[in-house]
Amino acid sequence: MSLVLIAEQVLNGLQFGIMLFLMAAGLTLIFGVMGLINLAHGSLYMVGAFCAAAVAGATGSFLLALVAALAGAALAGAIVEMVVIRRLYERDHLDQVLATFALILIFSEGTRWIFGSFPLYLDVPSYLSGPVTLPGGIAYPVYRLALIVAGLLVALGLYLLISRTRIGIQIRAGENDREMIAALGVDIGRLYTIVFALGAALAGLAGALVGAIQSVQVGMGEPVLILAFVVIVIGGIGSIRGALIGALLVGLTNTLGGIFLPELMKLFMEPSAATSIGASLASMAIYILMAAVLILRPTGLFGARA
Amino acid sequence: MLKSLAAAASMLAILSGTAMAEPVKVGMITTLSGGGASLGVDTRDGFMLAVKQAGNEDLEVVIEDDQRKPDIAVQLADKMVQSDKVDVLTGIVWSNLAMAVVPSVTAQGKFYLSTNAAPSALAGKGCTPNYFSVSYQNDNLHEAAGAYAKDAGFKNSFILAPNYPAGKDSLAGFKRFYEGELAGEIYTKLGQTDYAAELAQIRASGADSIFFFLPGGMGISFLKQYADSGIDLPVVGPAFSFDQNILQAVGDAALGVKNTSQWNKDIDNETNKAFVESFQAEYDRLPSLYAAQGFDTANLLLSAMAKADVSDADAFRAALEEADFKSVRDKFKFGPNHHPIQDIYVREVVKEGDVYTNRIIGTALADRADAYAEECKM
Amino acid sequence: MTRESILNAVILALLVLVPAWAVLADEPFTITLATRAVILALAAVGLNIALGLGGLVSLGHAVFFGLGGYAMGILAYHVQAYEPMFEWPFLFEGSKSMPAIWLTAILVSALAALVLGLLSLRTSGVYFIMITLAFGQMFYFFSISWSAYGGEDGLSIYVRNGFPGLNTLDPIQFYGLCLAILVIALVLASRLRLSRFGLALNAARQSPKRAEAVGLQPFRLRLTAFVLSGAITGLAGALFADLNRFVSPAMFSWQMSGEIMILVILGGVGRLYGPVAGAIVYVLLEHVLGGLSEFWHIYLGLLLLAVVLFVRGGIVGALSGRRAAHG
Amino acid sequence: MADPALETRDLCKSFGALEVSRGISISLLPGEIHAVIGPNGAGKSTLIQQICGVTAPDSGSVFLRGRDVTHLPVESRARAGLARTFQVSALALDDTVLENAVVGAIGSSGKAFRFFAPALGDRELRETAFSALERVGLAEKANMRASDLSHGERRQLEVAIALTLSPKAFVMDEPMAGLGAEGSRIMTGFLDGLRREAPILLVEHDMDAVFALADRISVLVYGSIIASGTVEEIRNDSTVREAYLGETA
Repeated sequence: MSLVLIAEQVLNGLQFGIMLFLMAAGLTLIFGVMGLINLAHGSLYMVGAFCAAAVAGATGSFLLALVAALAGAALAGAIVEMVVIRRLYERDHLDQVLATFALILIFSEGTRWIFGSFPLYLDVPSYLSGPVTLPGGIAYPVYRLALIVAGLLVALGLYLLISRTRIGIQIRAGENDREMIAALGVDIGRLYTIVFALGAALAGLAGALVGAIQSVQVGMGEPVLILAFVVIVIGGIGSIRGALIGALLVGLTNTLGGIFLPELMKLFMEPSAATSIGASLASMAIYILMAAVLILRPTGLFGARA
Repeated sequence: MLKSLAAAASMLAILSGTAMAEPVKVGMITTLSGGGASLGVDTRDGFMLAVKQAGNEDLEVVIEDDQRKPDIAVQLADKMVQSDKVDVLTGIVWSNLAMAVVPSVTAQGKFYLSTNAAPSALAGKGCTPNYFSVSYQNDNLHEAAGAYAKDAGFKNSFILAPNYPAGKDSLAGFKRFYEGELAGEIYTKLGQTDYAAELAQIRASGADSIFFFLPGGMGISFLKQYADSGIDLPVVGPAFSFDQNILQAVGDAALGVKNTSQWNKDIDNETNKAFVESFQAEYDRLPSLYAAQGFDTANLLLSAMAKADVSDADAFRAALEEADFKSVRDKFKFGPNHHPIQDIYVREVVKEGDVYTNRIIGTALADRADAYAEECKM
Repeated sequence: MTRESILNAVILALLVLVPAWAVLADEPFTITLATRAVILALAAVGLNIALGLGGLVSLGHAVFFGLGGYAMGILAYHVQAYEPMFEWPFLFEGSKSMPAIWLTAILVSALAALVLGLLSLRTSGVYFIMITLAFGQMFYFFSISWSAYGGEDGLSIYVRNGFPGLNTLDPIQFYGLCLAILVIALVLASRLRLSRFGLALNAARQSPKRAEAVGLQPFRLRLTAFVLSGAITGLAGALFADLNRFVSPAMFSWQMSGEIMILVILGGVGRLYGPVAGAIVYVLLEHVLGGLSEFWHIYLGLLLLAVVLFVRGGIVGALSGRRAAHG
Repeated sequence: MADPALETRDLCKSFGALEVSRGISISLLPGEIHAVIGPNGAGKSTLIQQICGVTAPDSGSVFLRGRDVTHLPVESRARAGLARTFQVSALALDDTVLENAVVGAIGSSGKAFRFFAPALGDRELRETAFSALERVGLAEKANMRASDLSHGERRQLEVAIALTLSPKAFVMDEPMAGLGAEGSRIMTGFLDGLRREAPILLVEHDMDAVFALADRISVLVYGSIIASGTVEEIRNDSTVREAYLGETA
């Protein structure tokens, strides 16, 4: 296996990880500030992708589609927060799980009701399509490079938002002490709606970005949601930095495991059994990673509280 | 006119007590909600189109949604057998659901006509007299892809499929007729949506062609990412990833790809032309492979009803075996294991106006039965 | 007699009378539905021990349900296919006997619960929810790719397994068997909640600090509850597989975990008969709503939302009028 | 001098750069009430946590009746007779008063893993629980829900649960908090009698209660005991006045 191939796979792992980060950042933010576990986060990812596909279909503009994804998911998030979620903050996790599970059912079938059962079309814009040759002779799709860059920019923006702005101060205050932000005279209801909408927008953006190279269809959000959970568990709940590190770890483990485990197995057994067993092991790799992190650090790599 | 004739015929039948008066109740279990709903919806619409056109009032259809869950499918089958007292079941899209339902309903003396799923277990050792596959045997389209790869002179194919039984059958089917080397053989995760890693391997492998079987959303993702990767190799696959109901979501990425199918909308016969036209008129979209299979299944059933009473199982089975109906396919007959013997075509994805669709460019396998027929003892 | 115990009696009476009516009216499918409800109720009774009594929000109980299912599937498959399961250290051909299958299902799922519990109970709260969910996915993917036992296709067992002295192919006899197991599980669960262990677990749920300060070990209590809970859900899985004569990775899916949890919450968390009421209502909804619209999940979602937001304590809570859900 | 019921030797603990315990040595003799006072942030909570085993000290030891329990977990210390009451009431509010007390009895019995026989039907557990409830005057309310008790009664129930452990020493975290003048007076009288059961290490802000009850007082400031002695000695200690009482007086 050549170095070029390995380098390319590392890039792929990074790109996958960055997209997971967009999902996980929203989830972890929402948990950190409001203490809410949101299973419907995957639905917001789907909403973003569908908004983008619908707008791209109508206007032909990918940028407009991204804007629509951000706006649509944020709007859906804000509405859901105001109608349902805010009744759940004081409830235990169990009620939150059930209510957001119910939201998944409503979102999924509602989307199918509006858009039909067939997958929608969303494509990479022409200026980002095709491969580019990187130093070292790696031919790599421009769009995936753009995803990595976009994801890193969002991570940077999120960092600036939280460390430099007024909303950010309120968010940090909310993570540390919920009573305190009330004492500071912050409108908590509004802050919560904003944070939830922000998390939703991040998920929606991820949905749209990924939707362009995958399939925009009902149910696309849940597998990503579960991976995002794994990311958060590894990174530590409430920690944006943890979400970033966790996402990259999961992305790399998932991608490289899928390549190297079957190769590794070939050293021990005949090829077709090796590919099959290696693939089975690879599908479990991230969960084994999660278990290992848990044994060493039960609150995740950057988790402050249990 | 046709309908009133049928009504008159059935009146007559009731009065005279002839064989035609025997009503047949069909239970259709298919996927109408959740992720895979588009396939079930097409199956149902194709089937019901034929039922509507026939206007046979002796045929009653009960339709239920299996949500793509095996336990729900089993429960529905129990309900249809025990409560609705159906004579014939049909409609299941997925092999795993078929494996859950078919053995038990046929053991209870009911007929099962498969509109799609046809796992090898039901074609070989596990074949049963009351089970008929109207679509194909699961391996057929993969075999045809292998045959096409051989004919096209591919020497070093890279092949991939999800890591589940149908995926393994698929690669095995491809290799049955393909004669070149393999540049690589990969099993991906079921439900995987990102193929960057696999594409990198393909690029590095020095392959001269690609065969893939990735049904549903997986195929859409793969093709879009393939198109964007800059790899430029001939791609071939079974019809599932190029079917009418998902081609629009793949878009340009699919153009020019070769795929294998036992049906296409441009098969040149009267039945097929009428089917495509009436399907479009009725539902305002092009029919898919699943719609065509549903349509044929209903017509097969109607043809048997015209010949025998369903209560006389042996006679009804014989009538089904004759397959005396006008198929949308050019040739259709059953082999000894109740699976079709038919031509399997190579299609190419093209754009007609704004719509992506397929056209036939050749025949990959003529009069193909299946690899398991010899194992079937019945 | 409190309203809750009257309600419990009504639920039990329904479980006896409706199938009895179905036999007389020759409606075998009603019996099938009732059997499904009873088995799902058993799975939920299992979860309720972890969830209601222990406060462990496990979104991974499908692991045990699935393991129970596969215990049945694998044991029966080897007999059906005439392929001995192993020949060393002694020849073992598998089993088509329900008691042996049940025992295996209970042991295997208890063992899995022990291992998963040791890992995931190191955490609590949201971590625990996410981790159980993730481990569930791990089993799901493994079962899909493990082709020796059918992978995603699952395993079909053509003839229902046997129970000494009964004809399990007769729907009503199989139903009776399942109902008997459910009743036994309910009796055990009701004794459990009043036992030393139950009170201690209950205290550990409401106030772990306090439990430690009086010399209890919350971790061990929770782990034991998780194992008991997993074992019962595993047994339910084996019965479920026998009802369908089929087992597949779908039993491991996270939606399955969600469904079992819905049964508990719909019925009333921590209520003895909550899971039973929840299962009955859920199976009815599935049957009735499913027949009305192909978009019935929307209505199910709205209904669940309404239950969470407005009917605290679930069905049993709402009908019995008693507020607190525990004890 | 009698052996101390409870003793810490040179406990040190820091969180990062913050030293919260700087070599704390403190003892609790049979029959006495030893109060620990100090301003907020002095390290009182951390001291209690180290004594009870919630937090491990960086160095130093904890002895219960002469036995080194430094490396024992919370529950083992509890079973060895170290009874703790909480600052924020940690009762099972959904349960009855009796059930709360019985849980204490189950814990001290060390036999929690019995799954079938009803705990409330166990004569031994009931007797332990009732006798504890009687001693705090809650026996009549045994079947009430804990959530229906008044604030003061909940505190009494806390103590009752601690009593089921047949304690060798009590550690009480601000038992007067939130009680009001009348409640504090009753609680003071109650604790005064309780010292006959077992000595009490009392962490308390209410100075009236401390001066009324304590046999000895230790003053904790910035993680160090700056003074220790009888009520009179502490009242007259200039360092204490300067560091602590001066601020509150």
